[in-house]
Amino acid sequence: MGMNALVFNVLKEIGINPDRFSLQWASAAEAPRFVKLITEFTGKVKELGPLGESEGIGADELQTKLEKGLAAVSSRKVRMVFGNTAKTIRKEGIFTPEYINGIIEEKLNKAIVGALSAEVEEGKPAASEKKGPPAKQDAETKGAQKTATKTKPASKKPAGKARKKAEPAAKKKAPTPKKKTAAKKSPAKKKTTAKKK
Amino acid sequence: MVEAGRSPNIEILTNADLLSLKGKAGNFKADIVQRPRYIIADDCTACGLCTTYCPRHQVDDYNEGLNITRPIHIDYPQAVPATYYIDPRSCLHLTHETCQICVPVCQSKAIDFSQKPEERTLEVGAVIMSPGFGRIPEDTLAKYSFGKHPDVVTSIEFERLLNPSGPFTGEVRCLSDNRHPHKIAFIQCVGSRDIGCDNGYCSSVCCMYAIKEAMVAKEHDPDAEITIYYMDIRTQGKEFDAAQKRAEDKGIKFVRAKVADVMPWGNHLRLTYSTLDGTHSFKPFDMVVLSVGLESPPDADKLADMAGFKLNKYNFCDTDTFAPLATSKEGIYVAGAFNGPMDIPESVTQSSGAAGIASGLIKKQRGRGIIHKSYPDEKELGDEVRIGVFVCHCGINIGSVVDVPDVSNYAGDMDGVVYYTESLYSCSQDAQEVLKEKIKEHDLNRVVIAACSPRTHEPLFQETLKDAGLNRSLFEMVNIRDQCSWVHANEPGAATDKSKDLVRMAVAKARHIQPLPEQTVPVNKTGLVIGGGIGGMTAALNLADQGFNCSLVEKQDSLGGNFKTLSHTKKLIDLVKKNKLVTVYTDAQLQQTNGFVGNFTSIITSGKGAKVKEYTLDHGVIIIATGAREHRPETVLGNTIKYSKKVVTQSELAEQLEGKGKNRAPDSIVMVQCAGSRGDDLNYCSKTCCTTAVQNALRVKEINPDSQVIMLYRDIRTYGYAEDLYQDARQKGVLFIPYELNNKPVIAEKGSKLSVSYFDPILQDDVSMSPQMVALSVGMVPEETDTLSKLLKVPVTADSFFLEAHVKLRPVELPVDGVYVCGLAHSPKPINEIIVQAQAASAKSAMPLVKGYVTVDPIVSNVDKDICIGCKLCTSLCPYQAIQMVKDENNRPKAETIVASCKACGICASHCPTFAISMGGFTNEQLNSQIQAFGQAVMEKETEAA
Amino acid sequence: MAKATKSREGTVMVLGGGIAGVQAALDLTDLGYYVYLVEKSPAIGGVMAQLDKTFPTNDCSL
Amino acid sequence: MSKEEYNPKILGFLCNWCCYAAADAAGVSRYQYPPNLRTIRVMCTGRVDPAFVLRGFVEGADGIFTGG
Repeated sequence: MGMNALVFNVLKEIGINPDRFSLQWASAAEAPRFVKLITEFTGKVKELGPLGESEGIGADELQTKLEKGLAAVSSRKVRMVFGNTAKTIRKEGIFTPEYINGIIEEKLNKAIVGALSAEVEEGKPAASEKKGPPAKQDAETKGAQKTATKTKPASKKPAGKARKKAEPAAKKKAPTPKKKTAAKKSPAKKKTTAKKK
Repeated sequence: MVEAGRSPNIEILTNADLLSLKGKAGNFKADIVQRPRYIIADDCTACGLCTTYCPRHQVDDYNEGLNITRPIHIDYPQAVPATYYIDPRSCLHLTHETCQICVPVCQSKAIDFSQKPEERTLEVGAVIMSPGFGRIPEDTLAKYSFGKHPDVVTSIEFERLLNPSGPFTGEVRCLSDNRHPHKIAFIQCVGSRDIGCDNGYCSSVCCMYAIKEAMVAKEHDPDAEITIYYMDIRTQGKEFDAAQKRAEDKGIKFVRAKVADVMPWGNHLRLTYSTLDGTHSFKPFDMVVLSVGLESPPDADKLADMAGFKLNKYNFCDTDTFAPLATSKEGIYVAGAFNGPMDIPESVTQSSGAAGIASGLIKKQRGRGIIHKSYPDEKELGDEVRIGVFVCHCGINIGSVVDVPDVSNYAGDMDGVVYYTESLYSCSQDAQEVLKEKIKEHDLNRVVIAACSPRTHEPLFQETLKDAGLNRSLFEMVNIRDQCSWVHANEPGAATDKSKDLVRMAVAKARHIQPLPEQTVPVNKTGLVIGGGIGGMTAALNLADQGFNCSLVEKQDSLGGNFKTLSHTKKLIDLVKKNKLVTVYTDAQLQQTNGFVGNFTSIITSGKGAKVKEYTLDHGVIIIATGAREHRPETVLGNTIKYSKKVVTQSELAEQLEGKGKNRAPDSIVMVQCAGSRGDDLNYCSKTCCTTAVQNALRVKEINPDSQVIMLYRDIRTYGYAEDLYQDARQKGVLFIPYELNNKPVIAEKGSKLSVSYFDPILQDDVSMSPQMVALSVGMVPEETDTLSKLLKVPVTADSFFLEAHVKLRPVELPVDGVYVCGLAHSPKPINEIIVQAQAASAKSAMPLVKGYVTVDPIVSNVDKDICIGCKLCTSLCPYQAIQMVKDENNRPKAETIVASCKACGICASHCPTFAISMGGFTNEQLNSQIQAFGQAVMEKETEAA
Repeated sequence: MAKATKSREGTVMVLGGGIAGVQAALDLTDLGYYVYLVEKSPAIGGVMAQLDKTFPTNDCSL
Repeated sequence: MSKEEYNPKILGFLCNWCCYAAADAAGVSRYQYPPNLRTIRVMCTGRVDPAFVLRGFVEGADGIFTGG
């Protein structure tokens, strides 16, 4: 709920033209509408020109700004406020764009600006690329491995116990492939895959 | 076909003829003889070596004689069963005891000339007759000089020309001198609507397939000039008119004229025809396609007297309007074109219906003959990621735009890809065998298939993975057909680049795929039918016949729906009342439904005024049969309409004619077709108004023979056997006058007198008259589907009829599992088609009930307890209440998924502040790696462009 | 001479292996019955297998 | 790079039930549209995390289309 309002806000703060992000609806029976949406959006983006160019931001500055934006929306503080705002929107039951944009702007703007400026103190732009603090990152990847393998039948048994049993197998399997494949992957790009682990 | 090929419970007996069929319902004895294939089916590897060495030439019947093949061959590589056979009529050894070159040539020693015909007796509980249809005899085609000039072809021959596995590998060429035909003519109603060859019926499908073939031909050669000569364009099915409109927009010309003859004119052909305004025209064409109709199958008589059921006057199977799938012999049912000429969606619906009735008949024996399929146990995944990439040509659908070999090689040198290849049709049975082999051979533990849409073919490939011992989630499908080659047809370069990017993104995701266990959930073996008309009652009764009880919810105070007055409806009503398994709720309205296939709970209110009571029903499936009601447009063809005694709709006229009043049949009446339909107000054809109008016209003539009945029409769509009514009406003096949209009839009311004026194309003059009555053939609109579609979260089309999952493969199922539709709620149709759809819907809905459990797609959410901080955001945001808080070992609240009700939408995952929730098959890591792979595309693009 | 007739309860014979026969056979197995699909030509698929594409969706006919 | 050479890269998140199905239907009816879109299929737009959108821009998308 309001995800697009959050993204608009972040893009505006960074100085990227929010028109570059579009959230649309087309049902399975509305093929012509879908084609119209895609054609119009492609045309608009073509008019805007390459990312950063129309916004007059140099390549490097653009990259760090974008990464700061990514870190902002991944930081627990911003996401917590975003989750609560979504909860209030759902409770209020008013889903008009004006209302959603308004409440997101009001509640989240401070948090976003804070998160964006906060990057400067930490001073580790490369590290900050990682989604949230590194500890969380590793847990999250391992978590993704473990959780994926351990989905279990709907029995009410608390998850903790089952996980113990499944964990050893998962741990043995999960991390090794990660390291091997990632190491082999050597994309030329500046964005190292370090942030993956 | 592939599924039938590999199902352990279908024994395919090819080259088999029925010798005799005896016994009664529940216990038949069928003697069949299996003519020898002269090849041992299991040993044949379909390598094709024998065909290359065989010296004898033979006409290729599969390609309608347009091609030469050898006696030992296979019809087409994707045939099921995928084994070769020897045609005894032309094989040198079988006819002259010589040759046998193929025997030593065959590496797997599969050729065995000692095979003899085998007779077998099958003891079966029920029989379904689906022998299909026969071909129009060639002498009726002679008047279009078929056989005198090679470029006069039948539609099935033209179909072979279009097919990539056809004689010219998909290129349309004239058979006279191999040139590309520029001007092509289609002649409709060849061998149908033709008393000459006693095929008085209309074959219902030729208009649609002519339009399709014209469109495909236009795709092959965009500047081809194609003209279709027709008497009436009969595109009355759902979305068929839209297809016809698309053809017109693409430049295909439609000329209303009956072609007199086709004369060879050197290499060309000259068509002579006259249009309604009497002008004679001669037009040269490079190729003429005869849209041949459908005849009854050649062995219809033999089958009929062997099995003891009756045929109708056109030698098709004789059935009753209210029991359209039952032959005159109990226990023997009919499905498909043997019942009458029909299209594929109708045949598929009929076969599901016939299966349902047969299952009802012998439900005591259900499950006894079944072999349960067992899969090899899932092999333990090695540590190393070994991905196999299979890029599909899909005939020419992908291969003609995307450079498939290039994409395949490109995939080859990606990290983790240990095997890559292309295939002509990756969904065919032989390609599935190749897939299984390669998985074993290269020890693949992830498979990426670049072909068509996962929405239609993902289950097929996942089944093959399970057969090869791989968990079915270790699979990723790339759509390079519907969303690439088909939509970027004239930008092959860009389409190939796009395919490469999409494959790279899929491989990136594949590297992170994990096996996911499949969960099963028990099913509540009852049904809920919404709508108590003919459709609803038939569906409820059929479900009961198959042994399941169901509740029937009817909005009005009594059952019957639109056709209350019919005797059949009255019969159905007391059958429903007497049936113990069906509980009826009248004045009932569905308030709320939640749950999923196998486990729905619905709340309905029933009863009137003070006695309104609320019931909560638990059930496994839902059948929607809410029907439709008559559409009464305010304006018809631009004339404002005031309904009165003199200006009525066809149903009001029918009621009046059924009455007893002496002068109930008017002395003069004008009927206006497509009143408020086909773009006038509704933009679809309601399929039944023409037949009802002609029946009414005949009824008027019957009561008042010298009355003047004039019908103003755009296309008379009395398809199938209803054509006889149209024929009869014309003989009885009913005048049928076509009108065009650019010269519409004017209907006005001056004082008490009606006045109708129209342009008569034959007189080439305006005619105005003042009839005693005007009957408007109005369409029908669905009974408020919007509320129900919101309640059950099922989609509706632009015309607000329910949108079925797939018009051919799943015509009565809705995209939401466990919800089915039948009758007028799906689209306008006559009574017999409503009953067939109701029977099909109850058959399909019985399947989950028979199986007893439902497998839950393993793409549900799962929570990592370590990272979850118990903020409860997800539980408040989940639209399906499918996630709850539980205490972990040290009593801290943690989120946990309720697997059964989770719909895998992912809202919890995207709103979780700490990324603790991930979706099976769409984990954060998989999606991030896809986005990263997308990023690489940008880099390469810029360097090229810079 | 003839293979032993497998007398088996809960079976249905479908005569004709075109689109209607194949669909009926598939539905019958889902409803719990064993099916003998009797086809007079060497392969199932009937006329539909000869078609290039089928209306109204124009996707492939295999 | 002048304007015409510039070929924007658009990342698309399409919901399997609505927009992805509409894209399939567009293919069946052979509508043509520009080939710049690269699609990621998700079960619902609800799955699209703001982080995915920002990461898309970080990875160099010129435009991101999310279709529910």
